[in-house]
Amino acid sequence: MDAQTLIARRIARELRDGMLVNLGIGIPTLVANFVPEGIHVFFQSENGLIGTGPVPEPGMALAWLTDAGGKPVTALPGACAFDSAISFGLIRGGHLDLTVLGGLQVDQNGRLANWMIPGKMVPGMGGAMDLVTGARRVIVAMQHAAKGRSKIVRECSLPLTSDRPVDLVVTELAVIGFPEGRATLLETADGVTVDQVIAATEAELVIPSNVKEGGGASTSYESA
Amino acid sequence: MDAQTLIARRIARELRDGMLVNLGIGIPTLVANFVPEGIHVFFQSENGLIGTGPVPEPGMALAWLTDAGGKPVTALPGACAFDSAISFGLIRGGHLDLTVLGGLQVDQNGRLANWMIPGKMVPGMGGAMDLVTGARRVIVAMQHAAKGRSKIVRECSLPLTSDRPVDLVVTELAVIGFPEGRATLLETADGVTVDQVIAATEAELVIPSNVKEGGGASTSYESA
Amino acid sequence: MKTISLTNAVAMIPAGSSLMIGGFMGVGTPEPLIDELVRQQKSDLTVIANDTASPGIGIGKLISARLVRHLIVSHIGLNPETQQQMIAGELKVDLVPQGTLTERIRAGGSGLGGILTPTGVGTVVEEGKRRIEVDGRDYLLETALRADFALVHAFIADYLGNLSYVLTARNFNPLMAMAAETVLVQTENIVPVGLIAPDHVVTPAPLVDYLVTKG
Amino acid sequence: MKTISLTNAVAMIPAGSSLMIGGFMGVGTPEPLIDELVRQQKSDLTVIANDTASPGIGIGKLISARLVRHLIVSHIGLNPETQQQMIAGELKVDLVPQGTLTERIRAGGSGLGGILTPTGVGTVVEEGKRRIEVDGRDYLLETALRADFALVHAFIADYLGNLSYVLTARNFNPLMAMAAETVLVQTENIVPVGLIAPDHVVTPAPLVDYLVTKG
Repeated sequence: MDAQTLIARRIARELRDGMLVNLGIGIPTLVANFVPEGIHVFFQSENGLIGTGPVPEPGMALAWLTDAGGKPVTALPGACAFDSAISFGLIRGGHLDLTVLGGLQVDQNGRLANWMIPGKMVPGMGGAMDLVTGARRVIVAMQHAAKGRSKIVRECSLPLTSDRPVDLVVTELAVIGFPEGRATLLETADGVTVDQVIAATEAELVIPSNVKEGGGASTSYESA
Repeated sequence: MDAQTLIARRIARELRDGMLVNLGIGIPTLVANFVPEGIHVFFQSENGLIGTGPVPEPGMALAWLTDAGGKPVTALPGACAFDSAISFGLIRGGHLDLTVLGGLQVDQNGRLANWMIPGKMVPGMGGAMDLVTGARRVIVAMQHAAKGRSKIVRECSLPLTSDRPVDLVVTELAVIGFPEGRATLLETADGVTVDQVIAATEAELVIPSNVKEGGGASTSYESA
Repeated sequence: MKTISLTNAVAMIPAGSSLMIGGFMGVGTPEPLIDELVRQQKSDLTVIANDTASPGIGIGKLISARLVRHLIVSHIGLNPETQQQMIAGELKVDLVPQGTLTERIRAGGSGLGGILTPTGVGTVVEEGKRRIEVDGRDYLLETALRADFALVHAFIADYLGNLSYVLTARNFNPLMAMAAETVLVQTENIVPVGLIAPDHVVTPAPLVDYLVTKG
Repeated sequence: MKTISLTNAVAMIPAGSSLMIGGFMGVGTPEPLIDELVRQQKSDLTVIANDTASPGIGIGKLISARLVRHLIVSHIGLNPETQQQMIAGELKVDLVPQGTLTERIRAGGSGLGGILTPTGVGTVVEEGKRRIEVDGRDYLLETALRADFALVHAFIADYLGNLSYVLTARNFNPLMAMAAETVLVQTENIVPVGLIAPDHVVTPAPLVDYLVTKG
């Protein structure tokens, strides 16, 4: 399994029946492919839809039914459409149970930077700042390192997305949470040791005695 | 013609094609009966409708199609319904061309009091404060005096509805405007002299040389 | 979607709760929920609504039953009992301009701390509030409102809980459906999923906690 | 309702105007109006929109034609030309969180001076803004936005100008239809009055200044 799929599958285990979930572009989008059987999750697309379905069959795309990247999607029975003010009212107002976003850096207190690299790449924050500030639970889906450098850092060198800490970071190596505001290793992926995660991480990691090593954890870390 | 009809007919001459208009309860409601022929006016009811039509025929009332007093109305073709936030977005946002409201007092600078008599009658302001603050043009429809006392006063003794002055006051005796912020007699009703209006008015009235005495004025005083 | 009986829906509302109740002069008020609040004698309520209708109608029934301790409304003119209880000091009434009330509820539902409105500047409504200047114009800072429960009336709901409203019964209902911890919906019709066109859904299903069934 | 030809609609927009333009990655953008802006070479524009789509699509065409001087948007990530012009200092870009942008436009259309949002507190977005505390939580004061013209896409309009939208082409369009001095609407279908049910109208006719006809 490639790193992206590994991450998406692990995050999908955090889904619960009835949740309203917003998935960012990239790895987060893949999470929708692994919804556990028997549960119904509402996926919101911030451009104005709840009930986003899979990519349409050839010839069935509608120009006015798209994801937040402008790509054609379908709508499931029970879908609903709304304007951008309602969409962000849902996001900012605490109605979103979960958002899954990509990340450039996460600091050891859980603060995310994911919207620009000054002087180099300035895509803009789009909905990211509202999502991180407003969602009940924020999970960052990202590879553990980029160009050999850990993305889980002591301090973000890039501009922050929000001063609200995220709840969980899921990489191909580990699941990291922030109980008491400090980066804490909760779980390592299949075949990955705690020492390997520590070696690959710039941030100082709290290692609890009950860390689940080697994957296979069946429970989620949803806050009570 | 009774005083109320007189007032309503005079105000109806201020209507223009395409206007969005909100009529308060009481005399203002009567204005809808005298829309000049050949023009289309959109009447807004702040409980969430544009395109309010007349009272339904017997047996045709719908419990969910009412005016702001909760009384059944009809809807004209092209009507639209909306929630209360949109309704007041229209009102506060300057989209309402005209509102016609009842009044308890108007001071000589044009400020209206129409929502409470402390210790005696406290209906609440409902939409009145937003209407007076937000509509492009505000006309007060009221009888010139109550219990023998002028309602056009030097200073309001009752709590103000807004610090924004109204544009026009229409009574059964006169039409009064507030150019340069001072109560100015623009027109007297049929059979009413300037001196009669002055005698019936507590506020100091500016009497321009071109005041239209005795009614019959065919133009409106819409601001340019 | 979770359905719940009328009896159980109201049983979950503790005395002393804050309730947002949809409706405008009783139109669009979830009347069965009101009747059941009276039957179960849920007292000491804080009610946020546009008005108190008139005696015998909608929220007017809660007033007559003296179940309300604190009222946040824009208008009580057509309910003399509300005015009497207020003047007698038995009922605390906060009168809020209607457009300000809509925005405060909307802010509460949308995660905003408040809004700046020109309405009320220079009137008694300004008392105790911050006046803030933006681009040379004065506004009042009006803060967000939320409640423990929203009692919402919808014309149609689907099995998931998507809601649509009818004509002037819409009013405050969709705003309140976003601004309370628990949203209870009484609806005239429940239809299978897919029968409300996505463009005609006004309140998305995830906002709704319970559809109240008859009996 | 006043109809206007595409040519005349764009002719009334002076160079240097501020435009709100509906759409999300080009979806729900009134493309014919964009094309005509390019044809008439209306330059020096301020554009308020969610994004600049990508080159060759929607607002991307205005960027490629270098007609935009100032951009107020939430996202430019899929249009490298926008980023190049910005980095080269040829185009002023204000990046605004998307939910803040929606509220600023809504405030402009609703007569509010601004809103208080938690989004952006403690980030670079806070620079130059007032931080206001309400009930112990910090918010940024974000002020209202208005424009000279709104360029709106609707799926259906009736002869009066009532509008309804379709699925994800709705996005910013109804908000912008309230927030500009002059509202120009390009629609896929114009139908007789009465064919859009009152509950399905999203933008009431009095907000619309012109329906743009083809050619």
